[in-house]
Amino acid sequence: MENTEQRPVEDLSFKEASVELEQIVRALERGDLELEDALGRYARGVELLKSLRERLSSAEQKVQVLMDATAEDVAVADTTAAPSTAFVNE
Amino acid sequence: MENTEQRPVEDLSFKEASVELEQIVRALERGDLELEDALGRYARGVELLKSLRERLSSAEQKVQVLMDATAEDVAVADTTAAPSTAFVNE
Amino acid sequence: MENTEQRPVEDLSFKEASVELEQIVRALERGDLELEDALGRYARGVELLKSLRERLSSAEQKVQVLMDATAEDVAVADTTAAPSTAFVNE
Amino acid sequence: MENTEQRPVEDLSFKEASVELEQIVRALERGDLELEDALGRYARGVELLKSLRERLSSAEQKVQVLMDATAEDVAVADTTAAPSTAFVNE
Amino acid sequence: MENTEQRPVEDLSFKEASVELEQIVRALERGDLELEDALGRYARGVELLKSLRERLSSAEQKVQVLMDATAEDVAVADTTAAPSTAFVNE
Amino acid sequence: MENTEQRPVEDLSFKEASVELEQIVRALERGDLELEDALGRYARGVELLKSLRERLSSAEQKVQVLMDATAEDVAVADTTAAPSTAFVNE
Amino acid sequence: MEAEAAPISVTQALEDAKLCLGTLGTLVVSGEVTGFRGPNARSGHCYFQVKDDASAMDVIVWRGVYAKCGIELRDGMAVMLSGGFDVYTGSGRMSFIARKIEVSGEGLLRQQVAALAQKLQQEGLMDEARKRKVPRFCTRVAVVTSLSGSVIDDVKRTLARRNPLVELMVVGCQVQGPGAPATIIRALERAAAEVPDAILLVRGGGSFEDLMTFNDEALARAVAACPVPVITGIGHEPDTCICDMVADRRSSTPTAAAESVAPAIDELAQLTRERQKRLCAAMGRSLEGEAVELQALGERADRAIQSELLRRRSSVDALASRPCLRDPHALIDARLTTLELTEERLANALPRMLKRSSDSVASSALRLQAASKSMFAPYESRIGRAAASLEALSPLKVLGRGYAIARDSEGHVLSEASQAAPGDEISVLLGTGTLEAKITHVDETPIS
Repeated sequence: MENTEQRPVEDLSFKEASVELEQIVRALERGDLELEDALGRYARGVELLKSLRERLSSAEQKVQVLMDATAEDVAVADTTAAPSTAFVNE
Repeated sequence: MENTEQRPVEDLSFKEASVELEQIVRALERGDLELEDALGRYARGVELLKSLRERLSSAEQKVQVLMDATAEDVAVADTTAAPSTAFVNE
Repeated sequence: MENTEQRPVEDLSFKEASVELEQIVRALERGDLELEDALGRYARGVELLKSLRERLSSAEQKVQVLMDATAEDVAVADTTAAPSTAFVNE
Repeated sequence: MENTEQRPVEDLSFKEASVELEQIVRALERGDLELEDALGRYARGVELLKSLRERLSSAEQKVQVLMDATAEDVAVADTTAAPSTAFVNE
Repeated sequence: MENTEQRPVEDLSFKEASVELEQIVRALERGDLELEDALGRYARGVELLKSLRERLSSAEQKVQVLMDATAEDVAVADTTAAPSTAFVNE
Repeated sequence: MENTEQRPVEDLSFKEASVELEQIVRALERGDLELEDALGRYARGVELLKSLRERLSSAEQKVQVLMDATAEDVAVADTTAAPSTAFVNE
Repeated sequence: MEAEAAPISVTQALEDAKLCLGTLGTLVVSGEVTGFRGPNARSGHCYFQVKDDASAMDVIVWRGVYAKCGIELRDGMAVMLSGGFDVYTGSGRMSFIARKIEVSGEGLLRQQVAALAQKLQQEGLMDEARKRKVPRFCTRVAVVTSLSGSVIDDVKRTLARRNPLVELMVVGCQVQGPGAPATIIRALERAAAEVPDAILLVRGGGSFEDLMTFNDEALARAVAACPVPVITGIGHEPDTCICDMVADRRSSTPTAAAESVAPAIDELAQLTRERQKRLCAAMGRSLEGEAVELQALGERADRAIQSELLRRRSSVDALASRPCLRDPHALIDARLTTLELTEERLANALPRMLKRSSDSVASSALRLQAASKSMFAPYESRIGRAAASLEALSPLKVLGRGYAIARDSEGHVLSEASQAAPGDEISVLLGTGTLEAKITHVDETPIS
């Protein structure tokens, strides 16, 4: 267990977290860890997973908000530009 | 995400905005971005898109106004130049 | 768009205006302009076109007037030339 | 249009006016003039043409008078057939 | 038109006037004159014609008896010349 | 018997404890130990075994707790992200 | 004496006659010409007869002689022929061969005139080339003639009628008599001094002798030398005198001479009218030509300006019809289409990425879960194995079979009796339970 380099999960990027999680999973799957290490990693893995999930969820919400906003824009644009809807709707 | 060089959308020309949007889309399509970066870019992309749409819509209106004016001119020209319609209509 | 060198349309000769319009059309047809530039040029083009048409119409009317006057002259000359005894007494 | 050297039409001799008219016609036929120039020249040409026609018309009247006189003479001579006293008695 | 050598018509003999008229007619008939020259010559021709016609219509014979040194003839001449004294005195 | 190096069982890692137990078993299997030594090792072995079993059991409980927490997370995520389940569930 | 001469041949006889005629020498014979038919067309010799009231004879004039004599023979002419007889042996015909011919009487006068004429002709005075051209229209004309008589009046009347424009100057002179040539010569000089267009030298008809004045050599030379063209009108046809021959023009009568100096006035009037017509026609043509040219120029100008306008209009229309001007929406539409495609790509890109991430997280979660289940297995099996071995190898196991372990008070296992002394307290570990005991006896003797 390389505790020395463990950074707080919230400091990791999504990708870093993903990568670390993958490494943890593989290490666990290999099954050659010290029990304490395995436990620690597992706990870290759970933490990472949780963080990743939260981030994803939050990202999805953001995207949804942006997409909804875009859709609204288009709708607004459609009504104001009434005479020339021909290509707006294309 | 190169935040340092991000200029306000309204300062960009239509082409610059288009080019940036295209770059964002391609980066997103490559799928190798950090989630956070991707989100940031996506938001930027949405902003750019909105700006571009507004500009196009505004351009459309301007063009329509000019075209209407031109059509009127022609109409006016036709009636006043009655005696020599031969070449006016050509 | 080279705004700096744009002269008022009424200051241009017919040929200059034609040439500029031709350049605008070519630039627009190349399609690599900034939207803002394209719009500006289109507006300029519409203005030039309008001016050119007005000038042509005006020119045509002038020419027609001159031609009509010439035709009248000839007609008048024909009728007045009938009796010419004045000279006999010389 | 070389306005500077334009002399009043009435100051031109018939030949000068003819030559100028011919030059105008050739310039117009070459078709490389500015519209404004072409119009100006055409107007000048019409003016020249009118002047030339008037001069011709006036000259024709003079000739016509003499021709009429000739016709009368001949008629008189024919009736008084006698040698050549006709002139003597006049 | 060689104005410099134009003599007043009344100074010309009938024959000179006749000859000049013929020259004028021939020049005009050649048809290679400038209109103004032609008109000038024509005017001169008209003047000559007028003079010739006047002379033709009012012609009276002039007779002059030249005295010879031989005195004996003189006496004879005086008596025999009676019928034509009218002219002699002119 | 290297009593000198005997560390308290609770200071040993799971692996160290395992290894020591392993060694004790082998030493006992050789059967050349003094009874007293054999007895001592055996006692140590029993102690180690107990510790190992306790640790394993404790670890399993911990993991179970973590696993349960993870499952809960997923459940929670599912309900809040309802509108965009499409990809989350994939 | 010779009653009977010997016969001779005809040839001989004619030879003899010829000789005899030759002895007659030159004869001068006077007579009247008859049967003259002019010189022979082929030979140029003349064959005719001369006769008097009673006789006639054949005459031959050789060509050369006739040419030299300067006389035009004709029937009835009185002539003097010098020559002699000759016989033509071919026919025996006798002819008079004239070697010289002279005219006698008036004929003599005529001959003298003819000789003068010939002389003057030889001098070239009658050459056409020398003669001056008389203007067709002489406006000033001097008349040299007698002031008495009707001739001058005829001339005046003729010109007054024909062309009163002709100015007449009259110079009187004598036209007959011995002094006449001199007065005429003076009159000619006087007239020439006025420098008229022509001089009319005229006289009425008269006898040959009357007209002899005009055959005077001095006068003829004066006429020829006159600086002004001289027109003669002397006598009536067919009289011809020397003056007529040397004059620049000869008219048969004074009236004809007068008429010849100027065209009739109605001819002039006609000419003038014609010139007037020609003048008008030429000027008219000239004007018409100019008018046609002007018309053409005007039409060219009209055509040129119209085609110019048309050209420009069509070029402007062509520009106006270019799609980018006609349909500027296209400018925007193209961009809009691109933008919408981009938008779609943008909308799709992030969810795809999120899905990938989400998939990967989910898979990690599954694997982690799986790991959580399997991760303890190796530990459990290891512990299990160790536990089993330990159990089997427990040194306490022999105690069950009756073995016991004795320890001193300090817990040390006693393996030799000597290690304990009586009185020491020891504990004895049995298969089940422990015995606390006190040494009562120490037997150090080995069992075996």
